[in-house]
Amino acid sequence: MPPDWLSPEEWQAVALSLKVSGWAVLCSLPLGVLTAHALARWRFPGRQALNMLVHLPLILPPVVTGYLLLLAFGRQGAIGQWLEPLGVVFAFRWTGAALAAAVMAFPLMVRAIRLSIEAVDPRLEQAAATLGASRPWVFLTVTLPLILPGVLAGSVLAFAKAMGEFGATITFVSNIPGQTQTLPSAIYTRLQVPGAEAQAGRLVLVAIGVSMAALLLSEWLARAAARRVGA
Amino acid sequence: MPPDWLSPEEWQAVALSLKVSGWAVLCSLPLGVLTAHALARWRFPGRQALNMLVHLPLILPPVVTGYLLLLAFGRQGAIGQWLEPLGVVFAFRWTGAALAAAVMAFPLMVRAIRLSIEAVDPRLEQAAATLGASRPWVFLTVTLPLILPGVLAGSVLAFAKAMGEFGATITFVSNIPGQTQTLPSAIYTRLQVPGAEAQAGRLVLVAIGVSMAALLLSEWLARAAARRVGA
Amino acid sequence: MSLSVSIAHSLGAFRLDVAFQAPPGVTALFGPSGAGKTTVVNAVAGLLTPDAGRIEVDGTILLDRRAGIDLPPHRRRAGYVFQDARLFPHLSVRQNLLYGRWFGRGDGPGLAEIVDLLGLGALLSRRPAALSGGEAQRVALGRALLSRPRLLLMDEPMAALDRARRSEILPWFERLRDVTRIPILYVSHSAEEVARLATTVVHLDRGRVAAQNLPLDKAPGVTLRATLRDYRANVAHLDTPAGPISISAHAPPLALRLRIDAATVLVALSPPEGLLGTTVIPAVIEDVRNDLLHLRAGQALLLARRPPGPLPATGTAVHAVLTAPPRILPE
Amino acid sequence: MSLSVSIAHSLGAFRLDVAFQAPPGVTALFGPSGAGKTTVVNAVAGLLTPDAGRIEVDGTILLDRRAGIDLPPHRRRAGYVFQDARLFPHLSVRQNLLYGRWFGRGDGPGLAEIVDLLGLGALLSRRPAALSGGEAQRVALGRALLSRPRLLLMDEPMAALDRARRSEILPWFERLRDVTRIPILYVSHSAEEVARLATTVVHLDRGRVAAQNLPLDKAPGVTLRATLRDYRANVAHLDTPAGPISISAHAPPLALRLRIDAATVLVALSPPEGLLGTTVIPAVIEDVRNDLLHLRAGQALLLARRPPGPLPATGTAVHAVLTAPPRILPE
Amino acid sequence: DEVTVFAAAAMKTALDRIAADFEAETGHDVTLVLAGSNLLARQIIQGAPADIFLSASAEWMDVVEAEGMIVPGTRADLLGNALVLVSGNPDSQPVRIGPRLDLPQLLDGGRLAMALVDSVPAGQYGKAALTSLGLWDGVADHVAQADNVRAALALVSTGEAPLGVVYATDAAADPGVSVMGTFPADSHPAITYPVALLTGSDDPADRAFLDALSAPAAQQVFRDQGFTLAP
Ligand SMILES: Nc1ncnc2c1ncn2[C@@H]1O[C@H](COP(=O)(O)OP(=O)(O)OP(=O)(O)O)[C@@H](O)[C@H]1O
Ligand SMILES: Nc1ncnc2c1ncn2[C@@H]1O[C@H](COP(=O)(O)OP(=O)(O)OP(=O)(O)O)[C@@H](O)[C@H]1O
Ligand code: MOO
Ligand SMILES: [Mg+2]
Ligand SMILES: [Mg+2]
Repeated sequence: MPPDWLSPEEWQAVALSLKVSGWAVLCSLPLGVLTAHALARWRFPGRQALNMLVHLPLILPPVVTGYLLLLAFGRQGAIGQWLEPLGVVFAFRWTGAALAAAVMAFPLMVRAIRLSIEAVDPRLEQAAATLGASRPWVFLTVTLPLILPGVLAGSVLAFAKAMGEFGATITFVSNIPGQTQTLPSAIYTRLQVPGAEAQAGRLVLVAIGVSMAALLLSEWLARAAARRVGA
Repeated sequence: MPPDWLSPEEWQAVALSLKVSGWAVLCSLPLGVLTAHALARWRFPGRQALNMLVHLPLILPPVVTGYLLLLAFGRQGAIGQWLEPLGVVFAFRWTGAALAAAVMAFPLMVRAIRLSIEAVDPRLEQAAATLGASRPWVFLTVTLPLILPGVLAGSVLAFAKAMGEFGATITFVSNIPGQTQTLPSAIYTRLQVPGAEAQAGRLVLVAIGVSMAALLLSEWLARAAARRVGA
Repeated sequence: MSLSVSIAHSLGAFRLDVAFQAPPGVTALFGPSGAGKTTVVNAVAGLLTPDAGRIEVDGTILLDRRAGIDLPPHRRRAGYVFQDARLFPHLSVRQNLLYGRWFGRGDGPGLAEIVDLLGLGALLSRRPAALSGGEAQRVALGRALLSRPRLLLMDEPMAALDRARRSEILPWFERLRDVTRIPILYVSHSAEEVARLATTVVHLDRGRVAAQNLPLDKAPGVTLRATLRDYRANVAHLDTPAGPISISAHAPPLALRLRIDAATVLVALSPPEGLLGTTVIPAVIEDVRNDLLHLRAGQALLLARRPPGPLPATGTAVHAVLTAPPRILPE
Repeated sequence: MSLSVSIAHSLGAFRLDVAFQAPPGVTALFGPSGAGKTTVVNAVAGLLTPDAGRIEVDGTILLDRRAGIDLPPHRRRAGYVFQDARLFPHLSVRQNLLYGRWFGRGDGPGLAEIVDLLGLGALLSRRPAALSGGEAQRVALGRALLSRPRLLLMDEPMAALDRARRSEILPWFERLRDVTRIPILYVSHSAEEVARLATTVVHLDRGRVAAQNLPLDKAPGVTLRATLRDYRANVAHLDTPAGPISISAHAPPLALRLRIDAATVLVALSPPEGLLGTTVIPAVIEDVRNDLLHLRAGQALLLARRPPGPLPATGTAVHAVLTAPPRILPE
Repeated sequence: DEVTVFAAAAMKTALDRIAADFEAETGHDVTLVLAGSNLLARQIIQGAPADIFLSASAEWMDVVEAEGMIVPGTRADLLGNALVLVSGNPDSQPVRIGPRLDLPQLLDGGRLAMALVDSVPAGQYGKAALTSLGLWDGVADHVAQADNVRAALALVSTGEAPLGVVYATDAAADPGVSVMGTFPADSHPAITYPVALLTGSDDPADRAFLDALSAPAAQQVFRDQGFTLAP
C-alpha cells in the first residue's frame, strides 16, 4: 500500500479513528464490566431503568444521541459546564469523539459481558467464598477470568461499532480534520460529492482492514483463553 | 396519550417501525442462530471470513452499508435484478427497510447468541448423543433450550437496533412516508427544519417507550427461562 | 453379545493402551484413580476418538481407525451413566428420564418400573437443580436404562448412593445382567459391588490392562472351580479342588466358580467342633507372605489372614474354617 | 472447639428441621439420599440461609436468624469439600490448591505436605479439565485443607476415590482430627469410613435427626466400653462388660470403646480350640431376630449373623468366636 | 393520482403547506420524501419511484440530468437563498460582512460552525464566500463542520460555537440564534434550488404539482420561509 494511496488528511483520519475507538473501548470497559455485573447479578431498585439507559443509544437515531450529548457535555451543557473548569473538555476534541463512540458502543459491550456473567456457574463463586474470598475478590479471581471471552467479545463489538460510528460523533464534535474527523466522517464527506466514490471506497477498505485485524486478534485471544480453561 | 398527540403520518411511522423491526428480527433469527452456531462450534475454511462479513455492518458507516445494499438489492442491483422477476423487491419498500434493519442488527444478534452457545457445557450435548440424539436433535432439544436467554438477548438487542437504525435505511429505501419512513427517519426529518424539535422529542419518547416495552418483556422472559432451569 | 475393545490413546503425558474382551454380563473396570477407566468408557461411547484401535459390540464395529470407521455416539446406542450426573437442567426429571425414548428403539423396562425401582416417584416434576446428589445420580441411572441401549456404560454409577439404596439396586442390576444379556461396562471402586456384579474384571493400571479375569477385588482371596454334586433342601453340595463344600442356595447354582476371601478363612490347629454355619477344610500351611497364610487344601490353594501372635511352622497340618459361605460367581 | 447447629428450612415440599451438637473431632452426617445432609452442610458454610435457626462454632455465632446475624461465607472460614469437586477451571492445580492461601490466616499443613499426602505431584501444572474424577476430588480436598479453616465440611469427599487411596488418606484424617481438633462435619455413605473417623454420628432421615451417637453404621454390631488392664508386647488386655478381650496395638490405646460387628462373630456349641487369632467369649443365645443372633455375654449383648441350617434353642450356652479383632473407636 | 416529490430536507415546512393546499385543491395525493440532496439523487439514479426532484444543489441535479433521468425542458431554478453569519449571543452587534471583517477576533478562539465545506452545498457556498472575501485562510483552522446546516445551527444555538455560517432560511426559523450579517450575494456562486420532472413521471398530476410549485401561492409560502425567488 503506497503511502500516497491515501492523502495525509485521510491517514490522519485513520489514525484518529484508531485512537478514538481504542480509548473509547479502554475507558468504558471498567464501567461496562461493572454495569454488566450489576445488571446480571445485583437486585436493586432502578435496575430496569439502568438497563434502559444503557440501551438508549441503540434505540435512538444516532443524531439524537449526538444532540443529547451536545446538550449534556457541551461547553454550556448540563454536565459540560461543570467539567470545563476541571479542564475536561469534550467539545470539538478527539475526546468528545471517543465519548460519543463509547456511548454508542456501550450497549453492545454491556450485553456481551452480561451474557458471560450470567453463564458463570455460581457454584464456583460459592466455592471461592468458602475459601475465604470476599465478594470483590471472588469477582476478581473467579468471575472475571471466566468471563474473559465475553469481555473480549464485548470489546471487539464495541471497537467495531466505534470504528463505524458516525451520526452521533459528527453531531457532537463535528468534523474537524485532524481533530475530530474520524474514518466514517471522512468516508461520509467523500460520499457527499459526486465522483469521489473511489476515494470513499479506499477508505472503506482501510476501515475493513483495521477492524478485521481487531476481530482476528480478539478471536485468537478468546481461543487462547478457552484453551487455558479447557485443557 | 391522545391520538392527536402524533399526526397520522407519525403514527404510520411508529407502526411501520414496529413492523419493520419485528420482521427484521423474526426473519433473521433462524439465520442468526445458524450463523452463531457455525461460528461457535464448527471448524470450516472461511470461518473467519464469515465472521468478518457478519461484523461488517458494524464497522462501516451506516450510509456505506445502505449504499452497498442499494447497489446490491436495488432494482438494477447485482442481486436485485434477479429477484425482481421473482416478485421480490426490496428497493424503496418496507421490506427493504426490514432488510436494512436486519443487516445492521445482525452482528449484535449473532454475537449474543454465539456467546450463549459457547457457554453451553458440551458434556450435556455429549450426554444427549449417548442417549441417541443425532446432531440436529441435540441442537433442538438441548442446545437451543439452554441458549434461550442468549437468543432473547440477541433478539432484543437486534430489535432495539432495528428501531433506532437510520443511516442505512434512509440510504437504501429513502424516506417515503407510509412506506419507508420509519420512526428514526421521521425524527430526522423533523430535526431538519427549525421549530419541529418538540415534535421530534415526542417521537423520541415513543421510540423509547416501544423499546422499553420490548426490553422489559425480554427480561421477563429470560427470567422465566432461568427460573425453569434453576429450580 | 459381547464387547471387544482394543485402543491406544495419548492424553498429555498419559498413555492408554488397552485391549480386552467383555463377554455378556458385567465387565468391571477396576483400578486406581487416574488409571484410564473413564477414558476407556468414553472411547466406547464415542465421546473420544482414540488415536488408534478397534471397538466392536456383538459383531457391529463401532470404531476401526484403520478402516476409517467411527460411529457417532448417537448411533452406538451405548447407555452411559456418567461419573457426574449430567442431567439436562432445562428438563424435568420425567423429561430427563424419557429423553432417550424419543430416539430409542428396541425393548426395555418401562418408565413406571424404573421410577419404582429407583424411588423417583416424588421427584418426577422437579428440575435437576432441586435434587440432592444421590437423587440426581439415580435419575441419571434411570435415564440411561430407559434409553434402551445395546450396551451399558456405567462410570461409578453408585458412588453417590447410600448403602440401603445400593443394596436395593444391586439385585436389579444382577437381573438386568442375567435377563437382558446386554454387555455392561462397569467402573467402580467398591470391591463389594464388583464382586457381586462382575462377570469379568479388567484391572487397569496407569493406562494398561494389569490383569483380566483375576481375583475380583483387591481383598485377597481365591477363586475355585466347583461342580454340583447334589442339591437338596436349599443346600447345594459342591465338589471343589479343596474338597466338598456345601452352601445354601435358593436354586441349584449353575455357575461353577466360588470365591473365598482370605478375610473369611480362620486357621484352627485342631478340627473345631460345633462352630455353627462354618465349613471346615483340612489343609497344610505352605507359606506366609504379605500378612497372608497360604494353605494347601486338596489340589487347591486357600488364603487366610495372618492371625496375630505366634504362628505354627510351615508344613503344619491345620484346619481352614470358612466363617462365611463362599460367594458364587457367574461363570 | 465445637459446633452447634439448630436450623429449620423449607425447600419445596422438603422440610429440614435439625439440631445437633458436634463435639471436637469428626461428626458424621449419615442418612439416606435426600435426607438433607448437603442442605445442613450448606447452611453451616453460609451458602444457604435457613428460614430460622442458629449456628455457632466455638463461641463464634455464624448465624442467628432471630438476632439478624448471618456471617457471609468468606468470613466463616469453613473449608468445604463439595460433593462435586468445583475446581476453578481457569486455574492450574497448583493455583487451585493455593487459592485459599490468598485469604487464609492461621496455621496449617503446607503445600508440599498436602501434595505428598494426596499424590498430586504430577498434576500440579495441569488444568482441572485434564484430571480424572478421583484426581479432581483429591485436589478439592487439598484445596480445602490448605485454606486453613476453623471448621471442615466434607460432603462425601472420598466417594470418587479408590480403596487404596482411601486407606492412605483415612489415617491422615484421623491425625487431622486428633491433632488440630478443628470440628469436622463429614457426610459419607461408607460405614467403614464413618466407623473409623467419626467421634459423633448424626443420623438424618427425611430432614430430621433420627438419632445421634448411635451405632456407627448400618452393619449390625455392638459397641462396648472397655478399660485397659495391661499393655505388654504390643498386645493390649482389656476388660469389657462381655469379659476380657486382648487386641494387638502399636501403643496403649487411650480410647475406650470397642466395636464388634456381627459379621465377625461366629457361634460355637463347644469351646473351639486351636483357632488362631480369635477371641472366644462364653455366651447364651437370647434371641433370634432379623437374621441376627442376640448373645448375652457377661453384662453385654453381642450380635452374630444367623448361621445357615438348624439353630440351637434360645437359652443354650454357646461360645462367641470373634474372628477378627474388634475395632477401637475414639472416645 | 400520486405525486412523489423527492426534496431537500430543509424545505419541509414550506412543502408541507404547499402540498396540503394542492391536495385540497386537486384531490391528488402528494408524498414528500425528504432527505439530503445527494442521497436523493443517488436513489433517483437507482430507480427510486420519484416524480419530481427538488434539489438543494445544482451539482446533484446535474448528476441526475447527466443520467438522462430528467424530462427535457422541465428543469428550472425554483428558489434562491442567502448566506448569513449567525451568533448564539442574542446581544451580538450586527457587522458588515466584507474583506475587512475581523472574524478571528469575533470568534475569540471559538469555532465557526458550518456545514461540511467540501461536500454539503451550504458549506461549499460558505467556503467560497469566505475565500472570495479573503477571510478563509484566517478561519480555516477554526471551522467546525457539521454534516448539514441544521447541525451547524445547533452548534451555534447550544453555545458550542459562537458563530456560524448558514442559510438565511434556517437562521430565520431558529429563535436561538441572531443574524449578524448577510454575505454579499456576489461573494459566492448563486444559491439555487433547481427542480425537474423525472423521466417516466409525465402524468398530469405530476406536471400540475410542478406548476403549483412556481405558482404565486407557493411562492408566497417560500418567501415566508425566507427563500428568495429565483431570478
Ligand atoms: N429446590 C428444591 N426444591 C425442592 N426440594 C429440594 C430442593 N432442593 C433440594 N430439595 C430436596 O431436599 C432434600 C435434601 O437435599 P440434600 O441435597 O440436602 O440431600 P442429601 O442428604 O445431601 O442427599 P444425597 O446423599 O443424595 O446427596 C432432598 O430430598 C431434595 O430432593
Ligand atoms: N487432557 C488431559 N491431559 C493430560 N492428562 C489427562 C488429560 N485428561 C485426562 N488425563 C489423565 O489421564 C488419566 C486417565 O484419566 P481417566 O479419567 O480415564 O481416569 P479414571 O481411571 O477414570 O480415574 P478416576 O477413578 O479418578 O475417575 C489420568 O491420569 C488423567 O490425569
Ligand atoms: O448504525 Mo446507525 O449510526 O444507527 O445508522
Ligand atoms: Mg473416572
Ligand atoms: Mg448431598
